[in-house]
Amino acid sequence: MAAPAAQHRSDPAPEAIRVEGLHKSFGPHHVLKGVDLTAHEGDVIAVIGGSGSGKSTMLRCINFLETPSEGKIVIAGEEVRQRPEGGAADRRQIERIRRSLGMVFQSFNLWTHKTVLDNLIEVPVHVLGVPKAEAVDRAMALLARVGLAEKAGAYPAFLSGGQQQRAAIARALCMEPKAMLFDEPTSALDPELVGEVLAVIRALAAEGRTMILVTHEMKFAREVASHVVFLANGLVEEQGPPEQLFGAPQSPRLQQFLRSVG
Amino acid sequence: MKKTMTAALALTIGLMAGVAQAQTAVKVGIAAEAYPPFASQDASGAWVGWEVEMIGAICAAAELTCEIVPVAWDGIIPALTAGQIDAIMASMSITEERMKTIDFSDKYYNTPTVVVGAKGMEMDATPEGLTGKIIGVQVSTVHQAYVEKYFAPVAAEVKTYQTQDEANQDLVAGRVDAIQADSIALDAFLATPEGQACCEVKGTVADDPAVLGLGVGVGLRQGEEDLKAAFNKGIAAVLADGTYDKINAGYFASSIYGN
Amino acid sequence: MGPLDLLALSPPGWGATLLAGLWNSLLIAVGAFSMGLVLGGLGAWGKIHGGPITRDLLAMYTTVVRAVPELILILILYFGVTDLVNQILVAFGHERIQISGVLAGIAVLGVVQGAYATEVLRGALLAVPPGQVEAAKAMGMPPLLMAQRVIFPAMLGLAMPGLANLWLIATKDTALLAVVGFGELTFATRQAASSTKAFFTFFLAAGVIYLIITLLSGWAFARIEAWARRGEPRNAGG
Amino acid sequence: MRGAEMRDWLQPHRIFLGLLGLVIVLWCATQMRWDWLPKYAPLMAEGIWRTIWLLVLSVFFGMLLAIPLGLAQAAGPWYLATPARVFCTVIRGTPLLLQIWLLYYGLGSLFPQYPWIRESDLWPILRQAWPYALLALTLSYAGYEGEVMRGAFKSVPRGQLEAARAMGMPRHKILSRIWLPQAFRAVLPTLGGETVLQMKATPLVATITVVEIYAVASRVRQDTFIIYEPLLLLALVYLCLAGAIVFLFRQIEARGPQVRRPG
Repeated sequence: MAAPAAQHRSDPAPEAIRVEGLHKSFGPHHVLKGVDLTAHEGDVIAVIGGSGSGKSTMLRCINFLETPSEGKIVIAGEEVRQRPEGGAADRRQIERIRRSLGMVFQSFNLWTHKTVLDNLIEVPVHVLGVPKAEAVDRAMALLARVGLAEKAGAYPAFLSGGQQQRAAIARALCMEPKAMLFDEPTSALDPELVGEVLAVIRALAAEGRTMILVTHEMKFAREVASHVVFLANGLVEEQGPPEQLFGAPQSPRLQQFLRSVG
Repeated sequence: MKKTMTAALALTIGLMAGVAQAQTAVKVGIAAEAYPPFASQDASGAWVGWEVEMIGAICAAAELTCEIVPVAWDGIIPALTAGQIDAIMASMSITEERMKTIDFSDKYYNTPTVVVGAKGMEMDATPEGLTGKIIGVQVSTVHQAYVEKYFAPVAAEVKTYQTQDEANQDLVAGRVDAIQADSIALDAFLATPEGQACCEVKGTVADDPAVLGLGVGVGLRQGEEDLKAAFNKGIAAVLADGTYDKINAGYFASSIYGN
Repeated sequence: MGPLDLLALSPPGWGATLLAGLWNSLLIAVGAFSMGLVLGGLGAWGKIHGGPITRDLLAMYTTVVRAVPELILILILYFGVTDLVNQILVAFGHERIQISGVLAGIAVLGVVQGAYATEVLRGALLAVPPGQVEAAKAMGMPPLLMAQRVIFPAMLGLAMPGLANLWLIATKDTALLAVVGFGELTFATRQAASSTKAFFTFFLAAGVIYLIITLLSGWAFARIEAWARRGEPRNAGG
Repeated sequence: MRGAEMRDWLQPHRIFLGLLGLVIVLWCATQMRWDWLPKYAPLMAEGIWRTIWLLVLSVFFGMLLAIPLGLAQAAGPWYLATPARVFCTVIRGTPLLLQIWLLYYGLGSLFPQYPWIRESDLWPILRQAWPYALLALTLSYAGYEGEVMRGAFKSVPRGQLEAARAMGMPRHKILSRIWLPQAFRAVLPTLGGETVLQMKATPLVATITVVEIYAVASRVRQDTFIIYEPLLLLALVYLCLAGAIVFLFRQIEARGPQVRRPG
């Protein structure tokens, strides 16, 4: 039924993230029913699908914000150890792995009691032990990159949604992550603010960062993704290069989905 | 003249005790209320009065280091049995009822019981005289027991107070018609301007040792015979060497030891 | 003597006695409030993350303590707990210990405060937006650091009004210790009033002192809340 | 459904805790001293009755006062709002025990100085303690609830009042038909808890010779020197009263028009 999960690139870039046979249930609700997904370094993977297809859950399972019910997560060749009853077995391991994955949330999740700059340097200074001056320098450079240098001292609530999301992206970058996970980064934004956030993500894609992007923005996915995954009913229904998926969708479900969002 | 004797004895006893032998200081509970002339606080917060001085003298004679601990009258026996204090010297009469729960030393004073009422109101200290009157009395005292036994059946109402001072106050305020208490305590009250203005002694009640007790003693936990012996020794000593009379003279015209 | 003479700091004025009572009141209020915060923190944590038995026991604790008058709890704990401690000590062959009035007051009111603080802190903990915690988790923050750097500051603003209320209850509940004869402000006031018969002077003076404490702490708590909520546009002014 | 709920509630540890509780109750009943109970039972019933009517009356009168206090603060001119605010602050800022003593010993000791009061028909009432207790409790409840009502009046959406005004409703009609009922509904859930707090304040009046249930228990304690039993029984009585208050307010709440909840 699904298109063959063929190796979509021939060059041997190392694996960044591999998901194998991922299942996730919430009570009686079986959301993910065995998802496989591999991201190599430099890949930009767009995950699309209808609401309730499990795409956000899949993303959140990668860094164990959700506990997989079954399945294997391998980050940069290192498998996350799990307890038999589910959940990460080694707190330190999962913390280390999370630090290598920059997560950007739909609702930004900036810490409201800290200024933008403090949001950026919080983890580098207090967890990674980076000297404060160095962390501030790096944070200011990142803020300048996302166009928020003059907002460094502001509290998040005084920023627009688009500005908050750009600050959140800068916060994730501050960790110098190996890969970025975007969980519908523009869904909570007013339409006129979507563009500024997409511009930042586009720039990150252009510099060759590994990222997995869960999104509703089909045009954007087609433009930046190197690989597109379509999830339906907790399974990978179809995947491939964007031209193929958007240009010549195979499965009826994908065809219907593209019609409904198109 | 009172200075030499009182002089914040209450405070210094505690302090000296701390220096001398901190571990074995006997905590002597007094009622945390104004009960002049036996015990009351002066403006500096120190406890003064006949009984406070007597505590000092008896403890000294008994070679005990004592520390005064004010406790609410209402909870003074529980405080003793619960071990928060080691002895009660708060004008507590020795009664059979109390002997069921605690032990007593020999008595160290004994005074008659009187009824005080509003001036210009007809009454005396008999059930007939108090018929239809509102009587105030301090809670869990021998006087409450006496009033309950003899006057309650005929009185309009018996009101009980946590402290004697409150009962006195309500007599002044006209909320009760008469109060019954220890004659000395009531004399002190009648000597105040308010007391003088409003009230007078209406008579001494008929004695009933079973209720009114056998005088005032030191209340102690049952079974602590050593402490009891020490207090008895102290009481005997102050009576013998004239200390008792000296302190007594500072407050009263004649000895209140009774017979 | 006029009212001012009665309130003078040196005898025959009772001012110093009142101030000593005030000091005791504040000592107990601060102690009880702190103890309440610790108990409340543990209680809130237990109610949210504890097992079924912990949660049921905590529910019993908060229900009973919040339904029974403080005065009765004070009497039960004041007599009962001292007695119990001593019985245990004696049973194990130790000497009786004396529990000072201040300590007993702090312990008693602390237990009462703990029950209320449990509910206040539980509410605040539940009201912390989950996204704030998730962001910290996603960045690999260890739990303790996360509690200290993210959860606690986020709770602070939410818990402040409730905590301010609790602090006021703590200061006023110290007055109940007057009933067991403990020399705090209300007790000192009553002693002064009954010794001098100047009831109005002293009760009003004590009322003014309590009111000043209330107003000062109201102001202080408003400042703290404004600071804790500095990131929220609406509450920046406090 | 009911069976399932029952099973949910009756988990093994609950059964264990229940049994443990039963053992403790049995131990208390058999090992502690309850021989005083028959003798004091009539007094205790009287005390409970007195506690209840003090509570009911002070809540009733306190609420009557709280409504104008809240209204004055929420919408009154400054010369009404300020005194109302000061009153609430003073009541909430000082211990109730102190207020009770101020009224009883302070105010009460002033009256007899005036012979005309002593000779008036009011004197037999004024010389008793319960009027002062009731007054103090009423003022206290009014102070706390005035603050609560202020919030409640403010919480009623402005638009609803404007709609009423636009339809030409007179002011007192707006208050009695629109504003007050809405404000009341808003405070009803809080009011149960506040009334439990008020109940917890009632034993303080025992310190001015009002013989309610706490005073009866104290008397037992003082007469018999039994410490814990009367206190435990007292705690039980207050627990039951608190439960009754919570239940009663739930009933009242359930009777009023309901906000439709999904499901």
